Amino acid sequence: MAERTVVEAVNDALTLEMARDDRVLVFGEDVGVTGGVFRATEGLFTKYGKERVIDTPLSEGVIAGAAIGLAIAGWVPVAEIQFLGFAHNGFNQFVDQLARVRYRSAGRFSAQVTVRAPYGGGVRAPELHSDGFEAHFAHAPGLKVVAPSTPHDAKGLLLASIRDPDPVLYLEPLRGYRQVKGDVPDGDYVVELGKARIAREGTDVTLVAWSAAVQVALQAADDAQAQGISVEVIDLRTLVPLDVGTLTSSVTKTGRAVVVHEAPLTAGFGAEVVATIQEEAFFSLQAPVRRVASPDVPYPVQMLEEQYLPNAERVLQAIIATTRD
Amino acid sequence: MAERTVVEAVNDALTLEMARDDRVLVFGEDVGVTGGVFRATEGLFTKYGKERVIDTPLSEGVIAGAAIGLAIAGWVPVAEIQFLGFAHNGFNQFVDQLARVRYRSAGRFSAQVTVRAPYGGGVRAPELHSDGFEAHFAHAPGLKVVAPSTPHDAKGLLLASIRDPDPVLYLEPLRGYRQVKGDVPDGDYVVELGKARIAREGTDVTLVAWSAAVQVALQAADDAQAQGISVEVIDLRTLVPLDVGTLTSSVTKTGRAVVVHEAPLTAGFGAEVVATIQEEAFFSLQAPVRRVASPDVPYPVQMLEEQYLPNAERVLQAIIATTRD
Amino acid sequence: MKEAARAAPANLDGVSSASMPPLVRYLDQDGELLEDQPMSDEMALEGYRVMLRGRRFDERCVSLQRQGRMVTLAPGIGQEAATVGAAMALDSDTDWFVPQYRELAGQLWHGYPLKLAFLWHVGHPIAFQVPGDLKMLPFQAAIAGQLPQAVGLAWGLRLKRDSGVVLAVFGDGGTSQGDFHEAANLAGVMKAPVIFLCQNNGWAISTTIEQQTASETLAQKAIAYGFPGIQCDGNDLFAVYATVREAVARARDGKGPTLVEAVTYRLGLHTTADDPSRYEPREMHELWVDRDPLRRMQRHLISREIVDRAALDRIEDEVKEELRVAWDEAQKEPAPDPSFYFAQVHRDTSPRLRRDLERFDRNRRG
Amino acid sequence: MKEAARAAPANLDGVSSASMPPLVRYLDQDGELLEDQPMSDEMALEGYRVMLRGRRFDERCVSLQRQGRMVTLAPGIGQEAATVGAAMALDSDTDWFVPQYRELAGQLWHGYPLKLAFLWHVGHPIAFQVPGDLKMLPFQAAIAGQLPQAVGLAWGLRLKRDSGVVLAVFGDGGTSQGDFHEAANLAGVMKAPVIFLCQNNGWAISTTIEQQTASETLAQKAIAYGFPGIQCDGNDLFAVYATVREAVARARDGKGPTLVEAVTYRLGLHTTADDPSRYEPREMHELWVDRDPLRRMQRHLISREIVDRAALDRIEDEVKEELRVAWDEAQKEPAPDPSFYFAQVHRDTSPRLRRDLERFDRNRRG
Ligand SMILES: Cc1ncc(C[n+]2csc(CCOP(=O)(O)OP(=O)(O)O)c2C)c(N)n1
Ligand SMILES: Cc1ncc(C[n+]2csc(CCOP(=O)(O)OP(=O)(O)O)c2C)c(N)n1
Ligand SMILES: [Mg+2]
Ligand SMILES: [Mg+2]
Repeated sequence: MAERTVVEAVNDALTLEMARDDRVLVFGEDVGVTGGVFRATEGLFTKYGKERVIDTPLSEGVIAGAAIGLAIAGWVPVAEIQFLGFAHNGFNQFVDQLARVRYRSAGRFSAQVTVRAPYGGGVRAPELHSDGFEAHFAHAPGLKVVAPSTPHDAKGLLLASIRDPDPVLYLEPLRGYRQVKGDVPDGDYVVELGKARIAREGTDVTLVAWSAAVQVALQAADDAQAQGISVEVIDLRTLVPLDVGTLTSSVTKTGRAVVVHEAPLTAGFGAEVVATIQEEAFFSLQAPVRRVASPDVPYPVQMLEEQYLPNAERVLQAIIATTRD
Repeated sequence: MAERTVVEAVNDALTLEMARDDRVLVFGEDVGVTGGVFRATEGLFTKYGKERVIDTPLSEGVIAGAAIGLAIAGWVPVAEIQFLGFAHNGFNQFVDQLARVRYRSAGRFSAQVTVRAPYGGGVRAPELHSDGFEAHFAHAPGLKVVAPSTPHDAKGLLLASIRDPDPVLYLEPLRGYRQVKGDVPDGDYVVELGKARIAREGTDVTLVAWSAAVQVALQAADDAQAQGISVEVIDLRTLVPLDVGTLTSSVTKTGRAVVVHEAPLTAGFGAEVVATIQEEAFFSLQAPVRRVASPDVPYPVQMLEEQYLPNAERVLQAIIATTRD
Repeated sequence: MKEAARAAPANLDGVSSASMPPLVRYLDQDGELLEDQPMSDEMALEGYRVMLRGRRFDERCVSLQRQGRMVTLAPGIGQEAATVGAAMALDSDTDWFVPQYRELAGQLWHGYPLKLAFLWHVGHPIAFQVPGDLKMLPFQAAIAGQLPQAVGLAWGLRLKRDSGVVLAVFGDGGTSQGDFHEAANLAGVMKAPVIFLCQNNGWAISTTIEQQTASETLAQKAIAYGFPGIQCDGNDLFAVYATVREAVARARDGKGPTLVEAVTYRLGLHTTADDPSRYEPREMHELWVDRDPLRRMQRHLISREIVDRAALDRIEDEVKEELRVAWDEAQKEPAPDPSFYFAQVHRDTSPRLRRDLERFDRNRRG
Repeated sequence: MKEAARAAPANLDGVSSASMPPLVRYLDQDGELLEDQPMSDEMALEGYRVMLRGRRFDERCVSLQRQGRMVTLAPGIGQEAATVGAAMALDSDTDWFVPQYRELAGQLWHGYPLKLAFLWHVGHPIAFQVPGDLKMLPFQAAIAGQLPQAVGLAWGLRLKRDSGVVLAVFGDGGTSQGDFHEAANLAGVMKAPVIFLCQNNGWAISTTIEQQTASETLAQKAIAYGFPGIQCDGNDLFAVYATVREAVARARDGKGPTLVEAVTYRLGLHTTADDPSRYEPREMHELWVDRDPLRRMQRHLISREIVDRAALDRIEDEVKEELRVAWDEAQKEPAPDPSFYFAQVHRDTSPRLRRDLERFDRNRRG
């Protein structure tokens, strides 16, 4: 057990799994000698060599597409997309091909592929580098979408993702990469896909978040506590498949819910969470489920970034409002 | 006034607008001499010539991307994507570029661009040709998304889309292309973007649909009527911006709602509709808003197609269930 | 960087150009052999038989489609030499065939069964389940979508020190897609053992090759990726075979990819939903009818006395019978159950899908 | 289709190849002129001044960034000749400059103001609002994302019988993207008046050109699109200028696009978030320090007696002063209001956005 950052936990999982399973290949833009622009793949090139740790040409589509072929050849690809926003450049390979290998081949082939991508804002990156469009990938049957918020889960979920027989998009919280620290067991462990985590127990309001927004949610929960409101924070950890049970039992208990995410409001993944909650726990609900999200504006340049992203204050306002309904 | 199909109405609008505004260019795969694989652009090449009606190379990305440049040069591009599913191939040009021209240039440039795309299933097309991922484009700030269901609206909304100063993705219901007929005024008229239509009035349940699913909804409403349930059918017509007012007043009246769409359930646009309804009309709601959608399975090949798509029977079941809650 | 001084040329037209080998051709239009036959007579005859099988299959399916018994389909009529010739250059024990949707004849050579081919065209999902351990990916509807996968597969084989190579087939229209470019570029860098077989059939639906690209040949596009490109007469079984054979040898040798442009022509419809009379010049069609690869092979087989007319007729009958049997069998295949597909989204069905599947089952029961 | 018979070559290695013009170069590394100077002395001096302005700007910004006063930025140090030389070949009244993010020096020549350049690097949105009627698109962070737009713009100008041409700048890494391919292919078909200026600076972050593509030169990629490709010494202002001038003439003449590969080197960091010492061989860096385009120009200006050392020093001082003034002004620019951006999603703000904007305003007020 050691204290680690999220990016260290990712590196830990990759190092471990490459040693354990020599079918694992790591590739993407700048993952080799330089160890990735965020150092997530640091040390792998030296340890596992140029056949297993490969710098690719600058093309997100072929990174995702080639992963399919590599998997069919018997490898276990763990590809990196440098920033999630650029996965749009190969979106067809993700949604129409990678997600459907098993389905399109009616079961003959499958794609044990993990695509890792850091995402989200708050790190003063240039335009398009901060985009958080997880919802685009959540609406792609066949693709699992995982989005841890803590170092512990980052490692355990990455190991689970790599070992999952089907394709997983594994999202890393850019804002939490070095900021969020926590205890990470040294050895091998997995965190099961499709299981949410109660990040904080509470009784009055359920607050749902994932990835970097979990920290914002926890902060808001603290602030609410100070005002006498007990908030239960659910860290979804996996968006697809969604842990409907955990959501339902929490909302059944609290009767109120708020969902927070960084992506723009309209058709964001928060809508799915809201729709699901009201489907499953309608008669427990005392108030509408509120969404705290970014406005329907593209991610702005740096000087406007702070005002754009949901912050603890906005979440707190939503929590208070929901208790007053 | 003449009775027309949806595809004829589209053709009518294009013919009219190319005559009215000589900045309008029509381009895409096979839109020229052959008049489009569905004949939506039939006759335009002969009338307006090879400079204004252009067959492009087989590339969805450059169709969307070049449209931006053409607009900046002063033209009014009306591009065709042969089947919406293939817009994934140039998804970055849609979401990251086309949608953001005004925003990225902080107001210096804008993109008066319309991209037309037939979409949806039920016509026994090969894989990927029937995909209905409107939600991917609805989650792209800057892009408007229009999805008419009737010939009348198809013409009026297309004219409004072409004249809108900002980019519009205009979705054409493949299933309704030739099946749905209706009166279409001969001359010029627009149907305002962002306004839903009450396709049928009712008092017990609000049924929300768009594009080809509107026909399914109307059928189900008929069937419900036979069982004594009065259903109000809302044809959204425009997904983005969403007509929140019409949704809210209908649900305030009925207290119950069902949303139906062809796309897979998870993170489909139905989730946004549900989230919005419960945000705006929670205290009027007597029952959870139900979604009738395709399962989280890629669009299947032809022999499984019928069982996949939501049909009137499934919608009726949902209507009945919602009245029993 | 070349170190010599050099002023900018006063006129850039044509300053750079492709130096390309001439079009490979063994048979002239009349089936006269111009070079040594690159395969045995038996093999030539067997190739002919599979070409014929593909042709008659497509004809049969177009007619069944017209009767409403099949879904929209894309016949490969006129392109049989291109796809069969290429498939013949593979070793089906080690090598992979990665199709688009218009190379069924070649796939038949590689081992794809006729019965499944029929089931494909009635929209049965089992057709996508490449059977047994046949080294083939499923049909692909997204133009060029299969190419990144083919390159990944080839790269993966090379990494495993597997001797297999990959044949990836696509059309002239496919060269305009980013997927083609990105795949070819990666293949060059990785020296992936892949043969890109571009069937230049003159059309992408109604779009001509001149509207598709300003490149004089499609083969020369390989220059952008640092590997060889070569054109062959796609209506000449021997030319395609001999060219692809060299490309296969090169790939197996660790020297990387080759782009082979098979110059052919779509003698049939784009698909059964298409009406070429709207855009195809009559003369062009007729010109290519004269170049029919099947007729060319027949003339060759006869003139070389590999077979006589009676034998050709016998082969016709045999193929007809095979098709009859396969179609009969295909019709006996039970309709797919929806659960077939629900079960194949993930290995472990998600709770939401299980719920949907139960609803389906309930609906079905009553 | 060439009609001659021809057997498949026994060995495909190198059967097809690019025939490319030699690298264009006017100045040797010591600033010795090898060809006639392709521009007046005044223009040469002015070009030098703008190169210097770009260099000193970047140096200043890297240092401000280190002090935490700027956001992550990508300096163009070492590449000033490539971008300024290309910009000099344009007529800024009619021609468009379409940047990626590493060609500020060229943009300064074209008319982009220094003050906005500073504001760009503090993350102010106004920097993306290309001022007045300056013919320039905004900076682009998505690699090659601007190229389809540049081609559409060029196509649009041609259709309007406008005499303007478009210079689209991108990097070696950009050639691997589908967007580059699809844009170049369309440009070829449409004979769009566009010059693709590829700054081959040896690196895409840490990725070498050999890892990027197996193509021997990037210029030869033009062969895939049916238009000329040519390499020039990107550290030689005259070579870039003369080459792009020909490409501009060709485009203006209705003959279509040209791909110009400017062979240069990134002497600085990829961005201020990058640490080249992790991957860049020391010797390689030193080799290119010797080829510094700025020093080469200084030597030329002195040796040709266009200016003396004192004049060069004076220019240094002038540039320093310009930068000081511009930075002062930039700092005076008010911070942007969030409404600035809300208002620019659509011309007519949607109800949902109006609601969000009101919330923002409320939050701000109290
Ligand atoms: C990415 C994509 N865009 C558009 C289509 C629609 N479409 C189907 S076939 C076709 C033409 C393909 O032409 P080509 O690549 O030459 O192959 P061919 O049909 O001639 O064999 C088009 C545009 C598609 N299937 N995929
Ligand atoms: C589509 C896309 N993918 C990935 C990135 C991340 N990224 C930023 S710069 C860069 C390297 C670009 O190299 P090159 O095109 O040679 O331009 P240079 O930076 O050398 O000027 C990468 C991979 C991006 N900005 N866009
Ligand atoms: Mg073709
Ligand atoms: Mg570079």
